[in-house]
Amino acid sequence: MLDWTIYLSFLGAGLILCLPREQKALIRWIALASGLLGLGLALGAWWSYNAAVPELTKQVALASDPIRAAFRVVCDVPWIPSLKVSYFLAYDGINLPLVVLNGFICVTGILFSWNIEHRTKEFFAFFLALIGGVYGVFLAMDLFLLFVFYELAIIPKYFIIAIWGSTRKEYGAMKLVLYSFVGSAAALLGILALYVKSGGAAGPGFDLLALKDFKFTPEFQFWCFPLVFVGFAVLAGMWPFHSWAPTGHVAAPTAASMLLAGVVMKLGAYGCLRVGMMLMPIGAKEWAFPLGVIAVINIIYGAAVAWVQRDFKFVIGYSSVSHMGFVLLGLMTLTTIGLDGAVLQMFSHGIIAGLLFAVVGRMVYDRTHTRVLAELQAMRLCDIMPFAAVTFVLAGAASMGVPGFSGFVAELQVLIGVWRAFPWLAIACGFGIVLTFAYTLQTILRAFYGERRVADEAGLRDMPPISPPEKIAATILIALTIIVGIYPNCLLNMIHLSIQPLVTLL
Amino acid sequence: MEPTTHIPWIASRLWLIPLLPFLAGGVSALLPRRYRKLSAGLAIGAIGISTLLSFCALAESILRGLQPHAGQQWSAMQTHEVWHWLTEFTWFSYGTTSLKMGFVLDPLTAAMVIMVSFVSMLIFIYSLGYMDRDKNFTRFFTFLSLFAGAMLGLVVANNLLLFFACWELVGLASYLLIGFWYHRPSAAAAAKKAFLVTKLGDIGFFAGLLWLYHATGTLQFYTPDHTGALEQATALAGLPGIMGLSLAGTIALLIFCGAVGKSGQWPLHVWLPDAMEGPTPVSALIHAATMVAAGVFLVARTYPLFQASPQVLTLVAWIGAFTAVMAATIAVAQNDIKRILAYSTVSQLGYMVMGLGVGGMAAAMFHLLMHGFFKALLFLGAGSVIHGCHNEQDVFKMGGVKKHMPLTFWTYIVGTLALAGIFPLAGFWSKDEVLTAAFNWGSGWFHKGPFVLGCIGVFLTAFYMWRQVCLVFLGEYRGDKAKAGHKHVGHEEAETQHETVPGAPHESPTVMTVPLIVLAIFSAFMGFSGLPEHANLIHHFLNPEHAPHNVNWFVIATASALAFAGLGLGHLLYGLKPLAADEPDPLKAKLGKLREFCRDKWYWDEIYEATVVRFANIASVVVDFGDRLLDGATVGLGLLARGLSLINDKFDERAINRCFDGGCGSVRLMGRCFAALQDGRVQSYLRLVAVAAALLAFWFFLK
Amino acid sequence: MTTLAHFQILASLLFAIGLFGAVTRRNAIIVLLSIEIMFNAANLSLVAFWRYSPHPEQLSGVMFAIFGIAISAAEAAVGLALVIVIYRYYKSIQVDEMRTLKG
Amino acid sequence: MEENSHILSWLTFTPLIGALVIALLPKRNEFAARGVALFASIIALLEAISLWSRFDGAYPGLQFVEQTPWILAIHADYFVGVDGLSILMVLLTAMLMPVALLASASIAKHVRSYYALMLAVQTGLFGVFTALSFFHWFIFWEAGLIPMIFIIKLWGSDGAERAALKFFFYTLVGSVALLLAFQAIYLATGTWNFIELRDLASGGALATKLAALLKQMGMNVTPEAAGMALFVGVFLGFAIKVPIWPFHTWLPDAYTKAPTAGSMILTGVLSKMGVYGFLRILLPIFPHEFAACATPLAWLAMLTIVLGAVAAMAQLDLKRMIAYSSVNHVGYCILGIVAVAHAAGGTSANVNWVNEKAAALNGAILQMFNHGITAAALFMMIGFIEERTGRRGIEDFGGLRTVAPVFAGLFGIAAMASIGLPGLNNFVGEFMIFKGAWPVITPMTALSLIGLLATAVYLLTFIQRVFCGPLNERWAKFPDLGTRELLATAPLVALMFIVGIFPAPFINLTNAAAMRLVELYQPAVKAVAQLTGM
Amino acid sequence: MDTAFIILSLITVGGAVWAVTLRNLMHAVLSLVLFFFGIAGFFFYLNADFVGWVQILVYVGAVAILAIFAIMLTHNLTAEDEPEFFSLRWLTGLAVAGAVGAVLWFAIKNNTAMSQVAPVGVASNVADIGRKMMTDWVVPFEVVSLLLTAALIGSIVIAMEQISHRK
Repeated sequence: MLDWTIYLSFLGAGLILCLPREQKALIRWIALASGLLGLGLALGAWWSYNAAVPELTKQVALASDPIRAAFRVVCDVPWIPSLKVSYFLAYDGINLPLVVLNGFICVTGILFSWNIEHRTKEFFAFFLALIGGVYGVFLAMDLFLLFVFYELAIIPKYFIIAIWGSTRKEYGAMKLVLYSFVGSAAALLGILALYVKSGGAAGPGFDLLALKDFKFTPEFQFWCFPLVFVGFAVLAGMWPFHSWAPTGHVAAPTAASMLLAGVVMKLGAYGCLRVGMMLMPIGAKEWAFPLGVIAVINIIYGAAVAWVQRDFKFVIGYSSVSHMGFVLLGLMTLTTIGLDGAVLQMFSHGIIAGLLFAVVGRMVYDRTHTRVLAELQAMRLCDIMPFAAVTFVLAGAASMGVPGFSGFVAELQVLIGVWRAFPWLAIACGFGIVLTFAYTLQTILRAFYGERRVADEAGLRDMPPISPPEKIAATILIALTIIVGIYPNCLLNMIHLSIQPLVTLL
Repeated sequence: MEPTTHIPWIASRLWLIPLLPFLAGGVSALLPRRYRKLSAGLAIGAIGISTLLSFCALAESILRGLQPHAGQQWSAMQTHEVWHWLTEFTWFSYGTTSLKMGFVLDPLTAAMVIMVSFVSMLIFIYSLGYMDRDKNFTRFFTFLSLFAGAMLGLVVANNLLLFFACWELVGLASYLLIGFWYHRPSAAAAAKKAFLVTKLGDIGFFAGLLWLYHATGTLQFYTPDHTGALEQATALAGLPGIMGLSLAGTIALLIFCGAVGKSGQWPLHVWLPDAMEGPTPVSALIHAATMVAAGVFLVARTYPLFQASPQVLTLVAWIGAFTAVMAATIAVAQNDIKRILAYSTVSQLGYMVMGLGVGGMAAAMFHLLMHGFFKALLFLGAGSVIHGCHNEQDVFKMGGVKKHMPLTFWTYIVGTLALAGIFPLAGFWSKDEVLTAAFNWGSGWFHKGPFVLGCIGVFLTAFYMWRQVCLVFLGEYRGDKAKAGHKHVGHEEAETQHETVPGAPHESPTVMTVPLIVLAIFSAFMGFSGLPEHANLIHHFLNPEHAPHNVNWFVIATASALAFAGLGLGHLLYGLKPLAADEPDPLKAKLGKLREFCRDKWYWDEIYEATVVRFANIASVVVDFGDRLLDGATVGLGLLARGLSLINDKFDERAINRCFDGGCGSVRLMGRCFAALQDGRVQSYLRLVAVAAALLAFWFFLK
Repeated sequence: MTTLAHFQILASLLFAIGLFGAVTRRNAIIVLLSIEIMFNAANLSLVAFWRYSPHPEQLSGVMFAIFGIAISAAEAAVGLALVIVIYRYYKSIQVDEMRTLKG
Repeated sequence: MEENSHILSWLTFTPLIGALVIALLPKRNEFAARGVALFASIIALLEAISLWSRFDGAYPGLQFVEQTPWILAIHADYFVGVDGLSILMVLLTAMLMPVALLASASIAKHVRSYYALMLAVQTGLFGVFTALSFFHWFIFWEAGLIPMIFIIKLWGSDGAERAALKFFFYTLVGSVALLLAFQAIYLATGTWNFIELRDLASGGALATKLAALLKQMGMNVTPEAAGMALFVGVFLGFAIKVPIWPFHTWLPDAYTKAPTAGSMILTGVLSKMGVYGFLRILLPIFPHEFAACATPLAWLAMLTIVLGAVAAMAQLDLKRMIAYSSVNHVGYCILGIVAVAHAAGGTSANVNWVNEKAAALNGAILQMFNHGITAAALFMMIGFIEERTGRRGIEDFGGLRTVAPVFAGLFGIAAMASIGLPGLNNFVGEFMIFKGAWPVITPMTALSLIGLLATAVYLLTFIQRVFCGPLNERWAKFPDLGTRELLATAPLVALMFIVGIFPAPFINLTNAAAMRLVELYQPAVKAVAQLTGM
Repeated sequence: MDTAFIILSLITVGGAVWAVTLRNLMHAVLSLVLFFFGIAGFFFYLNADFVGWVQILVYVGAVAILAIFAIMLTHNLTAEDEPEFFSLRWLTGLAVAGAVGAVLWFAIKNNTAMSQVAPVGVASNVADIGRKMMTDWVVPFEVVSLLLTAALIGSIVIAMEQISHRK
């Protein structure tokens, strides 16, 4: 059933394209409906999988191929038999949370885009197409298929940013696309090398689960792993290939920023884990330390740069870079707890970044038409839009890794993993955390709690109030981060189940 | 409350004595200001009952002393036995042990408690008149009751901690009462000074207490099984302490610090004269009769510790002797009637401390008790004079008061003579005891020193007291009869007085004179309780282990002669030819700079101002500045991090983005190069295609 | 004896001449005609191949040639129509002046 | 004692429920917000009293324990309970909050947010004082912090943002150090549970596990050094929160700029979180490290006491003065705690040493409680002054006793309690601390006595300048305490007397647990004593 | 190599060369007609009679006429600014054509199959072509017919549109 998330998104996009462009309300509702249906499917899968976790744990423990045992196959039909490409969709505890995340970001993104009036039809069509592509990447268990969806997701991104974006939108969009393509080119090279080395069509083909059993030679893994890993990690915002992220996020319209930071960056990290680490564990081990150091640089560097930004959205953009550093670092610890944390951090950061961008882009920018912190400071927005202020404070707290929110559990696990793997880096991460608090708090205070120094009081008062769709969406996301923060079991159990056998490979 | 077996009911209910004034104080603290009579009634009633109970305690004690003991001859005077009636209770438990507290009734307690409660009661009554018009009358009795409770608690305590607690509370009461006229900045400052200076001594006391507690495991002075802190003094004498002293000596020294502070001994005497800013009954009660003597009582109470350390006793003796003379010299040159008495108090306390130091514990206590009566009498007399002279305190603005206030005059004369040590008044006997003890202390100039100083003090005492009597009571009234009020009393002060009508001095009301008379009687006759040799009841009562001194005629003669000499000199200078108004002090001409030195109190205040106070101020400023530096350093760290962040940002902008843009730029440049081929002419394309195809084919064929 | 090579070399020569014309001349009509020369050269080559092929009964070369002629006819028709239009537009049929394709 | 009751959970979340209710109230209804907040805090107080009445002081272990698995992947439990170390803190928190809310009447803007945040802070505090698993505990540790920042920032006086940020970052650096250290501990032991960690540590298993981990990781670090590093990390976290000199410079600003109730809670309870951390975490989990570091720590405690008090003497801002006084007073707690761990007397067979240390520990706990009451009362009364006059400078007043005698009297009592006057609460705690610390760390304790004197100096100066002297005519209309203010002050003052005169019930609550901790320390203390030859 | 081949070769090459070099457009087209005939001759020579007729019909009958019409419609009988001989343009053109010719010559020369003699009896009759056209080649046939129709209509539309525009 879960494959319908993909089809529904594309169907929705197609349906919207068929509608007359004047029917904006209908278009929105159709988009929302398809998003909700997708989310419903994802949640259903989550529910049944989560319920089955104890049972699966037993099976995994007994299975000869524990990684495969944790999987549930959605569909598996041959596609290009001559190349041994199949249409193979499956999910386990690693990608299921990400599918759920995508569902939530889709629904809330649509809600936050409710006010889009410029070429509404195209916007939602592109948006749904992008969502469909992302669903596809997360679900695909065939390398070829995965790559197809991966590329498929890039195109709508470009148009969404270039058409509906703001500051330097063409530049941002082009930068994003170029980085994505360069990254995916590197990854593609690696993937093809994997395919060829494993014997091409005669070997396991593109089937990820079969490929993982193929023992690639250490020499091969040594050069191929960084190719694949860095190729995917470019999309995860790995330093020094991160610079597309802030620019792209800033240029993108709200929903696209949410999607970019919330889900698209996770695509990269997911690829790193699923393709890079699962297929080339020896390479991962060889490269763990240098890449771990880069991840720490990500954390500290992103946080430090975020601290001195003058543009509200840039702060959030760089914060994403910093937080993705935790994901990469968690991956590079090669420990169960670190990987658990990394996957949870993917989910958590997806939610939080979505929320932050929603506040910045939708609630604040659409009303004040400025993102310069100094100007916002002079408005003292907490009096004008308390809901936005509270939302941002909560989102900020979650982003800082305040205990009780999802970020804390994830970062805690990552850091424990880091202690295990590279104790000295853990201390460096400490600085990163302090910097994270620094910029987040500073931003909260500046953006919402400054001193009123604006002459045009009336102009401030005339801002439209926060609309119901925004409130609903923000509430959903806040609730999610708190629920996951307080009861992370709901995701951690399944993540743990799937990560455990994976770590035994490493 | 677990009374030990077979003790009189009063001994097991000793806690009632301090509790009643405490309760009175507590209740009147909650009363609104208008309940003046109720408050005063409560206070006086409570202290009255306490006094009665104190009498019972004294009586029981004396009876206990008279009782025959197994195997001993019937002789009250000869019981060489120390006895205590103890009660104890647990304050709280900790660890596997508990902190016990208790009360003790022994001769020391009995003697002290009766003096304190009786004098307190008299002064309470006196205050009814003196404070009649004060708007904070209710508060005054609250504080007085608090003081009485604390002081009595201190006396009956069988526990150093309880003693310390009450000690601090009397300090608080003293603070509150000195600063009673809080709107006067001088009063507020004096109160603070009193509290802080005594607190300084208390720090030492507290340290001694802590050390004693650790060393003995208890703070009870005496316990039924003889393991009390004092009962272990001998053992402590064998342990090492600091500065070459034994542990007992160290603890004694620390405890003595407390006594120095509270009893106004040099070098912590500076607060006591300033404390005269308080109402006169307060000066009489707290800063003359009782609280300041608590230091002496403390040493007497913990005397076993001092006895275990001769070095400390020597120090005590010398400090006492020095203080006695120093304060007397200052008193000679003072003009304020209360300040003269205050320095006299310091001086007399010096005698007591000296007495303790030279081993005459009973003598010191005897002097303490006697001093309590006659100094209270003098202060109340002075208060009466001040009252009568419309708040005038400068003796040079008085004179001839004898005519207007005869009763005050005669009682004052009794007090003066008692203080000067004129036979047969109380002061004669007690001072004689102290001097005899000092005389007998040891041989050599070092050990005779305190005695010699004491003798000088006797002369000076007699002189300054007679100077005061002459200036105040003899001659003609030098004050401005037309002017009411007092120059250094604010206008609000006026309402504390009876009348503000201008006129001559007048006699005080009965409620004030009756206490004077009672105290005068005690001052005159109480001395007979301490006749030298075998008739020395007090000595036997307080210190049965040591035999009293024999009569030392040399000491009696010297002291009496010096006392008379002092009186004579005083009369010569001030009595024969009463001073006229605005006439300067005759001493000014005779002593010159020396008088100024004495008048300015040996410049102690200035010395402390320049050293201790300045040091404290500088220290606080330095620490505050250091804090700011520290703060700055941490803020600097933050700024450093921020600076690094800015560098990172620039790196992102200049390096990473530029790399990307540069990369894109080079791609674009390349594109431009190729675009140049694309000149839009179909034929060019064709040419290109042809050449390319040719080349390709050529290459293909060559292969 | 005339061998296949003769025909092919002739066809190549004609092709080269056509190519020369196509890249050298400026007049659009001549360029078009040069292209027709190249077409014809190719047709000649095809028919020659057929003639010398081991299986002439399949008629492949002939068929190719016929189709080629048909297509080139269509091309010529369209091309010349375009030339006319271009002339109207630019008042010239100098191919050098048509540079809208410039990158 | 009772098991299987959820009273602690209810207690913890009662204020949070209140906060949620306030958040749902209509915007304009400020009165309802005040009412709900006060109601919720009083309910919490009643729950705390019920807890207290059922608490068995003689039982040294944990009571009212609730433990359920929470996050399986990291073995984190929901684990709460109280024992003698925490019961007083729970009571203090429950008691101070209604008082602080009563003292918040002058809050005029964002009323709902203010009360909601205050209640959120209270939940955080309850959580900290009842949690027994690091993960769980840390949530509340931070949860109390964030609302506090906003309370300072939004309702504080000029410059509050800077103060709030400074407070936040100081604390944060500590928290991060703490967090990192605990992650390493978890890695070595696989548990977050304080009680298990304590048992591991006292059995020496913690060191073994640490050594095993280091070996497994191939790190060339001795387990002792690693243990010490972890100790330093955890210490830093608490030292900043307490704060111990020289980590205290955030405090004067934060306390000064915070709104009255904020200062009350900050000084009354929040600073106790750090001390409580010493008791609950640092002492039990690092016995050897603590014992080995006890001497320098004792010096630090001494410096905290003395420098805090001396710095207070230099302050011209009343609130800042009391803030420094807070540094000084909390220093006593640390002195008492250090005495427990110090090796002196460790080799002596004298059982008296155990009792001395028990006295110090009991004293430290009692001092936490006492200082919470006293300092809160002082801050509250300065807040009353500020509300009436808008000023805080020591030179701005004079003679207020003339117009506000009741106020002056109550302030005097609080000040005297702070000075350590016998019969009032602080004396008992300080006496026990000094009593216990004196034999163990004599030089530091002796020097700390200077703090007692300096405290008297600045507080009496305060009284002298503000309440005594001729009345500053500007404040001739200065009103005396109103009913609401009396209602807020009276319980605190009453407690000062109650604890000061009858400390036994309070010490009985703590003694068993304190004694157990002290005994737990004996092996470590002995080992260090033998090593250093004390 | 027989005489017919040589003559035909000369006609075709000559026609082609004139066609691409003559400056007068009309002359160039007439040379081209000559060239077309030459090619047709080759077809006949190669026994592909049908193709030869088609060549004549289409090229001479249609293309050449069309070209002449085009020339006349553009009022452009002489190309004024045609490049001079031995200008850079000529030289590059020669080089390009020479290169392609050389490559082709090279390919032919190195191919052994090129030296074979023409088999006997190879001929194409219209019936065979027609049969083939309707069987094996029916799809291309249809496509081409479609293409032709489209080209026809297209060229008319292109020309018409511009005419209508001018009105």
